[in-house]
Amino acid sequence: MWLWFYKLASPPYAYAIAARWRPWLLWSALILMVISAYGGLVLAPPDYQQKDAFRIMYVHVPSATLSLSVYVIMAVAAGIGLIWRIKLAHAVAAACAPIGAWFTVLALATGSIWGRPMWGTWWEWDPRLTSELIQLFLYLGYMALRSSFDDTQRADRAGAILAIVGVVNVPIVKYSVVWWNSLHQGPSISKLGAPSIASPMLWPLLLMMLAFMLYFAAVLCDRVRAEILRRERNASWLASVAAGT
Amino acid sequence: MEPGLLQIVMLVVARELRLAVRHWDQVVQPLIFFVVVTTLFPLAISPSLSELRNIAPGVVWVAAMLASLLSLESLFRPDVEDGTMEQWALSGQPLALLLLAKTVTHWLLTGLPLVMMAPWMGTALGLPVSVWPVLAGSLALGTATLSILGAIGAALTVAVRRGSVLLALLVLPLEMPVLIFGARAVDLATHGEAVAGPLNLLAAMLLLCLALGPFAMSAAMRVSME
Amino acid sequence: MEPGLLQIVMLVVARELRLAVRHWDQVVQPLIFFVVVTTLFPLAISPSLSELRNIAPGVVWVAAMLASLLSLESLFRPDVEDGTMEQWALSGQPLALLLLAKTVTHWLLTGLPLVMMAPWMGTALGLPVSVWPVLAGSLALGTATLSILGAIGAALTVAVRRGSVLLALLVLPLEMPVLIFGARAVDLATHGEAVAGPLNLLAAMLLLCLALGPFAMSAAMRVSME
Amino acid sequence: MVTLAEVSHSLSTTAGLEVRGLHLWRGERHLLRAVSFALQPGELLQVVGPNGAGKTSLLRCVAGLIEAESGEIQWQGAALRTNRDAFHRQLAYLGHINALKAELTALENLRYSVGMRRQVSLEQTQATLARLQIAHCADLPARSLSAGQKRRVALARVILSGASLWILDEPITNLDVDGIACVESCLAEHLQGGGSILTAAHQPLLEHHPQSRSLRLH
Amino acid sequence: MVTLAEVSHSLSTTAGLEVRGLHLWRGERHLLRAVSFALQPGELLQVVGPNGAGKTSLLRCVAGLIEAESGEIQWQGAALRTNRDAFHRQLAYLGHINALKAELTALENLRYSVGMRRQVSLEQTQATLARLQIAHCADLPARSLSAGQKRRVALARVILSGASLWILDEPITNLDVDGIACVESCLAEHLQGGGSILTAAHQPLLEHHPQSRSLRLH
Ligand code: HEM
Ligand SMILES: Nc1ncnc2c1ncn2[C@@H]1O[C@H](COP(=O)(O)OP(=O)(O)OP(=O)(O)O)[C@@H](O)[C@H]1O
Ligand SMILES: Nc1ncnc2c1ncn2[C@@H]1O[C@H](COP(=O)(O)OP(=O)(O)OP(=O)(O)O)[C@@H](O)[C@H]1O
Ligand SMILES: [Mg+2]
Ligand SMILES: [Mg+2]
Repeated sequence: MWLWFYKLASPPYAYAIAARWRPWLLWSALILMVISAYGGLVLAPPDYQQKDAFRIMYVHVPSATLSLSVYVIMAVAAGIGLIWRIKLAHAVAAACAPIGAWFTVLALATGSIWGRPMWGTWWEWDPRLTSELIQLFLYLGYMALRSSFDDTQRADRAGAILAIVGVVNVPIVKYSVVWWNSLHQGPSISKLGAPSIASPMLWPLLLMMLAFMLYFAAVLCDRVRAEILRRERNASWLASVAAGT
Repeated sequence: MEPGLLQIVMLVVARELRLAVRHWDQVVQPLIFFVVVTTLFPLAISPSLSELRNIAPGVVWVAAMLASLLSLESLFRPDVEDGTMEQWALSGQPLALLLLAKTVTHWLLTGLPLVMMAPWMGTALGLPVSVWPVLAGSLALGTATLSILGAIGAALTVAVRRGSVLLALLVLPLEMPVLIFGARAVDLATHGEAVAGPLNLLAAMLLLCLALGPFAMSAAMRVSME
Repeated sequence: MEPGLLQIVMLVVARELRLAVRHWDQVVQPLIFFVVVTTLFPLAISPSLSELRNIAPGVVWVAAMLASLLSLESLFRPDVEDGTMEQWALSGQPLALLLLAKTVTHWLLTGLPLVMMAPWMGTALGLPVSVWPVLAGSLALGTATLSILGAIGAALTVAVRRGSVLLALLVLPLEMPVLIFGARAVDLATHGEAVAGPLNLLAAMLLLCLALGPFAMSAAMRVSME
Repeated sequence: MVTLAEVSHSLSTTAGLEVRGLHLWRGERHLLRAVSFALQPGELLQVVGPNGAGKTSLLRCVAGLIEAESGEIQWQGAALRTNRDAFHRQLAYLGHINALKAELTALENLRYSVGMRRQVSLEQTQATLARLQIAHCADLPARSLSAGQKRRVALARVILSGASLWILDEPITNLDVDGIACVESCLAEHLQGGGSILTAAHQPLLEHHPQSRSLRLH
Repeated sequence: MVTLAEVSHSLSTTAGLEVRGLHLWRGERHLLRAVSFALQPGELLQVVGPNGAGKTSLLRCVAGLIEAESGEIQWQGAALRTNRDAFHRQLAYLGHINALKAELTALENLRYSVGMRRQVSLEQTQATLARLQIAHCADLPARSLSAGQKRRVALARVILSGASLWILDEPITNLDVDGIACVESCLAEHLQGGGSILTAAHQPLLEHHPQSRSLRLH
């Protein structure tokens, strides 16, 4: 078990693995996306209240969910890197940040587009929305901190500390709708067992969620590869990889 | 012959006090900044007390937060630049403890006066006298939490030139919950409602920061010094 | 062979740009700080847009002012600490011109983006789209004035360790007129009234600062360096 | 004149430092390549080499301020990683910068920095300052000291610390001829008391001392 | 190898500096008491004295960075006070700190600091760096240079400045033996080209040069 772990954590191996998985992840993500888009945009009946406006949900909910879970992945990776001194984990954390920030931007943008017909404003200082905005600031802060060190190792460790401290915001975003009375939709699909959403609307959403995750994994593979390349640019194994291809 | 932990802490505190006496002006600066910022708002917004009263809790809290942030920027920087921090890291004493002692002394010197000043500023902005205890209490808990969060940020950014804006960027998002609950408590008190909820939350956040903050600080500091 | 004044100015500008490229993150930081501070207010005060709209001009202006102040704190400090400023003072070139060139570049890099960002933040706080030109225009004049005033303060306080709070203290009172007229202009525009008065005043203050500021800066800098 | 034996307290007798196969990269440069040495109590090891050879980096590595890519550092038989605090309690480090607070006087600077390690009386401190010929600077703020005087105060901190291992990076920078002689006598006394010293300098220190060796970096 | 004559441009021929009856107090101390000297083109004057004697203070005074209580400083026959800018345009000052921007590379540092005084080509700059044996550091950020390498970059600035009067405060701090020899040859060349040099150092510089004198402070 530990052996496998260390093997995975070695840059050459991870580099190869990421290269091998990437196309599979990417293609399955695209296929799922097409299916669920068809399901969501064509098959699902218009909502009795929201008409067709609800269909933006198929972008909004997955990107909002990922904006949070990517942060958790980033913090966990950073923690592993900090404690066990595994460079690959730091590379993963560094690769997560821009993707997570992008999902957050997407969630904010789709949310406010949705909010316009639903609540009559683009933006409202509601706890959920505000804490999601803070989430974006945390991503930006992480990236700004990293880029202000010119030494990758120090950037890794300083960033890791920030990522771990910042993880407290995730539960705040997640449960803000429960803790405060909020304009925003309460949890509707995550209620275990009894989702309060009609199944023709639900299955494309779940599929889309899966597609987004696969897409995230594919982009992560790409970015991790780029990170490894940048970090190991004068390692000998890379020269042999370059010579081989 | 080797000094105990308590003695070490006393030494750090004594050193901070000595430096503060030598530069008393720097100790009163956050306080004056706080006063100036709270007076900016009536100028920028509207001078009528009834309008001001509504925004007063928020203004006092934002001003306190910014004052704390500004003063924390240079909490560790001088020590790092002149090499003192390197000596601390090599002293064989727990760095987390040394940094915590420094932060707490800093709060006593700058945060506490601010807490005592706040009721007066609140009154000037139209808050009733009855909210004094809540205003001071929430600020006491809040600014202490802000100090620890700010110290973590300061330790992270101390190696970065022109770090003050980066510090604000890193720390402000983390501090928002403190701000929200602090202002909420004062607001509730203004309307005569129960304030135990937000105050308890503030206290819980302070305890959490006290327990985990020092380790984050010392880890960050070791990275910054490399 | 000796370089002309224009060449000297270009050299200073080129140097600043090079430093900015190397640390682009430090250039966007005031902008992000501005955004973060404006978002603090709705949290601390009240989330309803109708209430926010009344205080929005003041909030945007105060946030812009604080962002400018924070970024100015470290305008000269790095150069003084590493001895570059000493070399400038001994270069035989007019120090006032060098400092002005540095300040103007700094404004172009940090103030201008802030001016362009402000309308969006104003809208988020409920200001109508019709005030965009006035908001941006008043901030452009105002932040430029603030930069020069701030630079004078920065030059004065650069010799003092932990100078940021002292700087705020020195500069904020000087900056109050700018704040008052700037916020007034936006407020008038919100209610659809004529704004020429305060805008002209802002322009006049900027010209005054441009004319006299550089000499104050260089005099202050020579004192700080002794 | 005080003797150092009075000032520095009982030194542990097995103060061995051993460095094996240290590698360090800085940016693109492979700075230290398999550097190994051992330092016994009573010995002085002087790291020499041209500017940029990596002397400072080596010293900081050994002190634990930067982490080496690979290689092992042992102190009294145990890996440094596992007993860092104990090691630091026996270590006094002096870098290129002096670690003085400009606002505090020389005496105060010493009180707060030495106090972290052990208690020394005011007399001991003053005696050490006198020995380093800066007794008259005791109550001046460090800001107004000259470059050489600052360096001497920093050296006083090392002497007073009572550490058994001294790591000194160009200790005689900015010192005048008298000052150098005085520092050399302090170093010799520390060696005699069983302490060990790792230094970097461009000028040989204690050249003819029997226990003084040098390590050349390229 | 470039010769300095190529690098430093035509020097004015009446570069005389004259200091008369300089008095300076620092706090309670009467540091400089009636210091007087004259420095002709082609001459080197080395200020010597123990740590804290006031060498740095004297140099900063002459450079115009601090003001003396009384006494007169004349440059080319005119009081310094009245033609400060003209004087500064002919002066290159190197203090205890190097005035390098940590974020910029060595080359960039030189471009922006020398550019304030005159235009030098990239080749000239690189040649000077090569002459000071730090050609390989040209594109490293100053932050990652070693202490001695930083000092050399600062010296390159002085050489490239084309000034006729050099005021150098312990120029050879942190330099290795090669570095010192190299700096001495640069100084000798500057003197030969008619420049004048005022330095402070604890180690004699250009000891056997015919035009080298020294001034002792107590
Ligand atoms: C800028 C505005 C908005 C932001 C920042 C935002 C943000 C979020 C976030 C952070 C989540 C949580 C995802 C998770 O729990 O994993 C979420 C979920 C959701 N949002 Fe939004 N949202 C916005 C506007 C809207 C609007 C206008 C609607 C519809 C009226 C909406 C409907 C939903 C729904 C249905 C969910 C899924 C809830 C669940 O089942 O857990 N959102 N949004
Ligand atoms: N990021 C980096 N990229 C390339 N080289 C670097 C980097 N950081 C440091 N170096 C190199 O490492 C060396 C640092 O060496 P160090 O400071 O240990 O030298 P030193 O032997 O102490 O020299 P000195 O005698 O001048 O003090 C320098 O040659 C420097 O150029
Ligand atoms: N405010 C003050 N009060 C008392 N003495 C002062 C004050 N400021 C400076 N001094 C003294 O002035 C002297 C400064 O001298 P300076 O720095 O010129 O010395 P130096 O000859 O350059 O020495 P070094 O060789 O160490 O560089 C010191 O002796 C210092 O103690
Ligand atoms: Mg060195
Ligand atoms: Mg000196």
